[in-house]
Amino acid sequence: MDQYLGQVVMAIGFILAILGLYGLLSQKNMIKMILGFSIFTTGVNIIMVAIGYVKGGTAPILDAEGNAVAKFVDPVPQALVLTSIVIGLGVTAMMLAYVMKLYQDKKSLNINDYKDLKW
Amino acid sequence: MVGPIYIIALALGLAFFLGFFGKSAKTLSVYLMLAGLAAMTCISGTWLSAFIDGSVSTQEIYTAGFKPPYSINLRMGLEEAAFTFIINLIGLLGGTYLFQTLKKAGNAAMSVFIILIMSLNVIVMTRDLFNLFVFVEIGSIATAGLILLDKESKALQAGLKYMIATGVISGLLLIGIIFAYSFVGNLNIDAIIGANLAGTTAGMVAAFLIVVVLVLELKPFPANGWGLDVYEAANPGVGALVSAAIGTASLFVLHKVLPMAGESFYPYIVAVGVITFVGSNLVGTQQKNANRLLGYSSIGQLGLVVAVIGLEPVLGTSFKFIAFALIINHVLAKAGLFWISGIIRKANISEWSVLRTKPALLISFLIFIFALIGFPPFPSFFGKYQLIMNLISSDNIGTAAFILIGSFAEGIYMFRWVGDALKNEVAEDATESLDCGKLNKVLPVLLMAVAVVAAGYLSIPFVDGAYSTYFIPLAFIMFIGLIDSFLPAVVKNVVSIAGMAYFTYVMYPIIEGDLMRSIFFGIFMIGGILTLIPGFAKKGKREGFYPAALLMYAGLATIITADNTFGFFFGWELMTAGSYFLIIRGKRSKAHAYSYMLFSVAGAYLILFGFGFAYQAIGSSLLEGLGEIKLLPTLAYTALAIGFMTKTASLGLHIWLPGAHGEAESDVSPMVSAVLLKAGVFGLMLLFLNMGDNGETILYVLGWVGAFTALMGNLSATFQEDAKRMLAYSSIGQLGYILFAISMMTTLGWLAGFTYVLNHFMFKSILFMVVGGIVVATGTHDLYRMGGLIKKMPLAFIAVMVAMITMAGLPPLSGFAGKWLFYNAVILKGWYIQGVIVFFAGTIAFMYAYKMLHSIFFGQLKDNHRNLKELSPAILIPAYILIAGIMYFSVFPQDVLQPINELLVSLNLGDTLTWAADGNATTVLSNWNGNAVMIIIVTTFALVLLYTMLITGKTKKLEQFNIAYSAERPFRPETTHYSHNMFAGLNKAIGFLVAPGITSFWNNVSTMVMDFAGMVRRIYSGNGQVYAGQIIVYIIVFYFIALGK
Amino acid sequence: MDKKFMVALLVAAMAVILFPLFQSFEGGTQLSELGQYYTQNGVSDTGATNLVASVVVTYRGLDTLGEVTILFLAASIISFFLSVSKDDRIENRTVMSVTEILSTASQTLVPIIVLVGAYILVNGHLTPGGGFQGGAIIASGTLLMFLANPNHKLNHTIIHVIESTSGIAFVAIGVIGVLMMDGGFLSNKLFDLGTPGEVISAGAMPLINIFLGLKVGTELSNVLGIFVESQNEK
Amino acid sequence: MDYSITKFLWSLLGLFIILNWGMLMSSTMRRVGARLAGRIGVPMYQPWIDLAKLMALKTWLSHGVMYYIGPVFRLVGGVGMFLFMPIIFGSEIWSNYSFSGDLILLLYFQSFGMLGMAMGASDSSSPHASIGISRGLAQFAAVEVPMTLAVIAIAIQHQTFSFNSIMEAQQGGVLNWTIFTNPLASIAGMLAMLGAMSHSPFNLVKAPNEIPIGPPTEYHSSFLSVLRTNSAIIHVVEAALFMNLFFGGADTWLMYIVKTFFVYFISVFVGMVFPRMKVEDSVRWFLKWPTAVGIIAVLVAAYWK
Amino acid sequence: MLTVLAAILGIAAVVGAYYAIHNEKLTAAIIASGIVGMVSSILFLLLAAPDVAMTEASIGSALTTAIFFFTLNKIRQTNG
Repeated sequence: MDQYLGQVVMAIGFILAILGLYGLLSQKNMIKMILGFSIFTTGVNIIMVAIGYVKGGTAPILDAEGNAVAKFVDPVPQALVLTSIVIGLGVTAMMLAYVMKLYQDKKSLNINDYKDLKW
Repeated sequence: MVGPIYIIALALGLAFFLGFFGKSAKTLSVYLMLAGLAAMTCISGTWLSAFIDGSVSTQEIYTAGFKPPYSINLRMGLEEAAFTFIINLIGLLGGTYLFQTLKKAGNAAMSVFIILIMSLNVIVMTRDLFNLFVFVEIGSIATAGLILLDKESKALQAGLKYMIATGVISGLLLIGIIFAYSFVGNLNIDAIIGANLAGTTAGMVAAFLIVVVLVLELKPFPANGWGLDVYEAANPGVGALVSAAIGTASLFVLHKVLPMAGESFYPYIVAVGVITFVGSNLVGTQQKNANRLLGYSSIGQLGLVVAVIGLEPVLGTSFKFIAFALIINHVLAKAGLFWISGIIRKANISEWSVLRTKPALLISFLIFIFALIGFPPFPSFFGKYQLIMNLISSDNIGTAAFILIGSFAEGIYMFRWVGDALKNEVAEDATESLDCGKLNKVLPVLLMAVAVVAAGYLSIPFVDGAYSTYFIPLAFIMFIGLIDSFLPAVVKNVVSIAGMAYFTYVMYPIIEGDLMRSIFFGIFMIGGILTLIPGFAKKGKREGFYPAALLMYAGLATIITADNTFGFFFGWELMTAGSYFLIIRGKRSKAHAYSYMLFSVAGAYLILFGFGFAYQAIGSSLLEGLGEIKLLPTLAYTALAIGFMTKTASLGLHIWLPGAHGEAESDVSPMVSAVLLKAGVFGLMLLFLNMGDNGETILYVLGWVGAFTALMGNLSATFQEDAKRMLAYSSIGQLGYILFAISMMTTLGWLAGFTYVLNHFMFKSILFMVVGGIVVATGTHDLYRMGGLIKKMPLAFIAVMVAMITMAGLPPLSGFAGKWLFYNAVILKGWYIQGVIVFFAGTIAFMYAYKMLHSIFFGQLKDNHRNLKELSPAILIPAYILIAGIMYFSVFPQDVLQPINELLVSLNLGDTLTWAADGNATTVLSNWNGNAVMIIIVTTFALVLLYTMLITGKTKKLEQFNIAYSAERPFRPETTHYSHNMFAGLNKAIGFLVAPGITSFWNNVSTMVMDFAGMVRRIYSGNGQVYAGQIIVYIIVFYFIALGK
Repeated sequence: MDKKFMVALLVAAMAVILFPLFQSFEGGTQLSELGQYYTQNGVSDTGATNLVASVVVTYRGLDTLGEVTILFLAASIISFFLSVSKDDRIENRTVMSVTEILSTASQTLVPIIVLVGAYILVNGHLTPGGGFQGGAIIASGTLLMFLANPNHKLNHTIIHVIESTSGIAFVAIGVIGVLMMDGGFLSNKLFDLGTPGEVISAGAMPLINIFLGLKVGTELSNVLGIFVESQNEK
Repeated sequence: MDYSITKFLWSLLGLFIILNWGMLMSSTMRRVGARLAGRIGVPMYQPWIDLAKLMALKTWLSHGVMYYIGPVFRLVGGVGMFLFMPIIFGSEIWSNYSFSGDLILLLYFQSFGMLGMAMGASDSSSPHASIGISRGLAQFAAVEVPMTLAVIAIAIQHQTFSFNSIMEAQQGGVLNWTIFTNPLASIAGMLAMLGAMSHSPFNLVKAPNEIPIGPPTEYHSSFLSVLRTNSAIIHVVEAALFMNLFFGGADTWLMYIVKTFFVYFISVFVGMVFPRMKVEDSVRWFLKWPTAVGIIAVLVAAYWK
Repeated sequence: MLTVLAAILGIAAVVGAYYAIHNEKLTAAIIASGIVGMVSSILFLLLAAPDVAMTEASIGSALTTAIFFFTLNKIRQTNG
């Protein structure tokens, strides 16, 4: 019955990623851009976990006696996602810090006002 | 040896340890950091030396105690050792350079710095895809952090743009990696490469995503606005790191991961690389901000290496050398330039003339610029030569052409920069902002300069045809360079002449048998020594003159003695560099030297392009290859011909010559004009000999070009008012003669060509030397301001008269030999109309020759020239030596021409000239006995002189104004010296021919290129969001082109 | 309006590119070769029942080390960058009054959260969780504390000390691993693996987890602290 | 290659004859010019008297070394042209020193005299001299073009530059003179001859009634005598050159006298009829018609035969 | 059954994301992105990935939203 779980979640992941990308590229407000970016990262994380999902698999934790019970989900993508979530946090925190300092400088959140470096 | 894993442990341990220190003990923590970096450099250094002397093989380093696919492994091979060593070295030197900034920024910045360097090491060594992603992420966050070292608003904006761009890229990389994992089953790079990921369409998309992200990390054109802002806003020390260390690491990563996308993907990477190289260099030509210009240049250089990586299957065995030579050259030169920019802190490149106050910095600046463009003796010269050779021999002619166009575009802004540095005036307050007092800032720069030259020397064994003997003259020049700023010019002159003489003595045996080469060798070397002698007349130190002059002559000698295309090209580039530094010394010669350099570099690249075909023909770089070119011979020969013709200033390629020779210093002009132009002639002769029958049309066209050049050169000389420009135009005319003669490819034609080469060398050096001396003495270039100098400088008059008679080709002197051979050659060859044009040019030559003689020596002596004395012996002695040469050639033409005739017959150009014992030369058409003509004329002259003296008796000299001047007495000499616009009649009649059509043509071309570059530059609108959009567009376009869905 | 349309077009094109990837995925029927290996002998190799934790901490230990460095980087960059110098910092800014419920609840909740975090930390190798999750929960504890009492001054020196010691310890474990057996960087065979399921088992994994948790916890709270302190700049 | 005294003496004798014949022709020309203008003109022996007077006058005035040597150069130019061209076709004694060179040597030797005059005049530092020189050189350059074209056309036709073979090709009857065998080249040549002789339409350079007479303004007495001797010789030698090229050369002295007289008078008659031209007009004229004819001549000679 | 639940949660996440991007008021947008984070952590749970769910919940939604609010507050304060 959870025949299509993996594919549905994957689809959601892709949609979120696309939406995040759209938000990043279309919004003028810098905070909105970073929001888009964090949604994009969340989408990517969903895709990564969905890849590892095995139909009817359970969490890769063995029970107390340490013997395998049923089909397991693939642990590797989960390990990778852990790292990518924390990276996402690090990058978002850095971007927000930039935005705070930039705001102090020019009192505007609009990305088009920060065009000192061109050509 | 210490395991490479300790690099990671050491760096991280140190970074976390620095966390302890908080706000206190900043100096200690910086020293600690530098110690850590030094340790890392030693580790990779020991591994590198172990690999070089072969005492160890490639090592796999496992982590977590398990075999690779199940855990992450690092690899330490020769390449990894070399790359980590470069990165750590740059890190160490970068750290010392940023000592003060890091100290002020606190130990947080220090740990960020050392983590950045560590992450680059791991990027190079790791064999696991996800691990690569993590450390690439560390690298980008650390860079974003280091950008903020200066904390002003521009850095913030650059940082945000950088974060947004890298964020988007790493998100896509993650998708690529996870899908690659799901198709292949594990994350090890070697396993994924083995598993033919690109088989299925989805697999191809995953591989595409991974590779395109790694390409985007290298900031490809046009999606690299964000990269450029980093270079502009960041502290130059950080810029050096980004361009040298991070660039190198990402290049290695691309090389490591590229096989994943399969063999069919390589051409697209080549396309990306070439577009970036040409695009960013072209746009760079508009750039005025120094750091941003360095950004453009480093992105261009990285693009070139990306193209080389894409060409791996084509380049075969020499791929490793080419890639490494280009990278090492980029790293050393670019880091050096960034550091210099950090030291002098001038945003606009036109203010870089402050470098002249610091000779050491100036020299390293010049070394870096010439290394970047690919001049000998730097590694990029070897790399670019080998690259073009391999490219053309594997039929990638288009790519080779684009790469050369890109390097030419780079030359455009680099030479403007050098011109600004050498010639702009230095503002008084400019030197305060310099902080080159601190050793830790200047030392890395000097180290880089030495390293670049050493790397050049080390790359000799890798290129077919490169011998270490080419470096001997350079060592001597460096020695002269060292003593340059201490000794007076006289001592240096003696040392250089002695050096030249010894060098001639050493090099002569190499070309003993070959008459053609020994003639040119004689011209270059003896000419060199003679043109150096006038240097004794100059006082003061003349810094920079002697190294440049010797560099030029070394280049000329190497051209002659080289037996392969590499040696020839090596010499050619040395000569160009040497002559550039000589020409730019003139007071108003900045623009002229710039146009000279652009033409020479374009010509040099055309020659290199042509040599590629020779290499393709016989698989090695021997000069004989020129003969056997089978692939597109006309294209190859035309490229070579145009390349050489930039040096002989034929019509269309001549606009640099008048300014370059006219404005050069008084003793530089003879060197550059009489001696240097012969290099182009030697090249053309070499080419024509090897062209064989498929050169027919080219020779015919060159015949016409030669004829028109002769006409235009002489005509424009006639209407010149500036003495040295007139001589320069006359050189164009004379070389038009030579080109016309040798393109006839008959014995008589070549004999005429040789006669002209010898004559031109002799009379042009006399003229330039003497007229140069006069120009210095009278202080003006304008002919009509001189006059009546025969009374003050009789010896100079005689020298100029003899030279003028030879130039005009009047019978007793050797000039007539050339004319006579011309007549016969033209009639025998059948080029009648061109022949007539050349003869008309001959009579015009007589006219401007006379105009010069008349305006300078005859007419009224001006008041301010009354106190002039005879020219200094330093000018007259070489002039009279040359006059002796002319006299010998005129009286005994047979001694000179007969051996050449035999040589030409042996080169099977036809046997149409016979020499009788008594010196009578007869062809099927006519005869001429130079010896007899001289005797008859001399005796007649003596008799008639005797007769005139008999009937006139003793005479006394009249004063200046005692002339019958339409019955009134002239008061001021200026009003009666009629020399301005002397041939007004002729000018009215055919002056229209000489309208500067060609100069305006070249101006239009350059403005068109500049406008195009300006228009393309608009894409960098400065908006971070647009940059991210550009990245997405780049991926989409690349996808649809590469995978053609 | 055309800018939004252009961006939509771009994003649609990206979707077209990524679609084959999505199409190729049929919901995963069986484990990949790597996953197979880990599930079969994950326990025997590392002695930990939580396979994800074993992959994170031992098999791909270098990733985690990289991960920690990223957090350390982010924290130190933000601290160096947002730090407010002494003179222009207002001691305690006027703040909207904190509701009664929040302040009393936080007094009881914060210790419990930290306790839960500690628990997850300690048996990270048995039950789901581990270094990251424990640290994150501790950090959310500090977050709650900041919300409850915004003018609370974080003692940065302690934070730095804990952070650095745990970092150095982490690296030290790695180096000891290499000294013990070559290729053993961050391997957990330093101590005997013990019986799976026990708290003291799986070699050095619990130790690594603890250091990891401490480091992540302190770093995240440090980041939060900086964000809070930067509020009271003039 | 014999430098024997006999050859030298014969050449000297030839020179003496040419000199007298030159002066005779110039006096006849002046009488014809006078007759046209309704005057009787000077007595036939007038040139001899002038020459004797000038030679006798001693002068101590000189503007400098080159001023002194200028006329020497000029005379050497005239004499040299005489020496390098055979007078009588076929005779060994009257072939002067023509063994040492041929038509090319002669073409270029013309400018030797020109250079000498120019240098001498310049050194006299009088502005009129300079104006004269620049006019002279410009015109000479323009004349040179059709002359070279004619010479090349003949060289192609006869495949030689040496005088003897050109003359030899024209022997045997009037019809194979170059005038008839190669009419276009001859026309170009004769038009160039008008310029070379610098008679009336193109005599702006040394025109008698311009402000002081061009280059030789500052010359006087003995220097002028040297120049006068030269101008006498040069006229005959130029005429002889065109005779050899186009009118079949002379195999006896009588033929030589008649033909040179005839060639000389062509330019005189043309001179009498046409007014004097400005330098830029003459340059334009020379580079228009004669050059066009010359080019056609060369093309015809090269590709048609 | 799980798939249906996942689908509902998915739609909620997508709507939340769309709302987060297109909403004018920043606070609402940030809260929406917090919700997206929360929903994604539940999805992870459905995919039998407890560790990831925990991390996502604590870091992905809680801390990220906190930082966003701190920045927003700072901006409002400097502006005010």
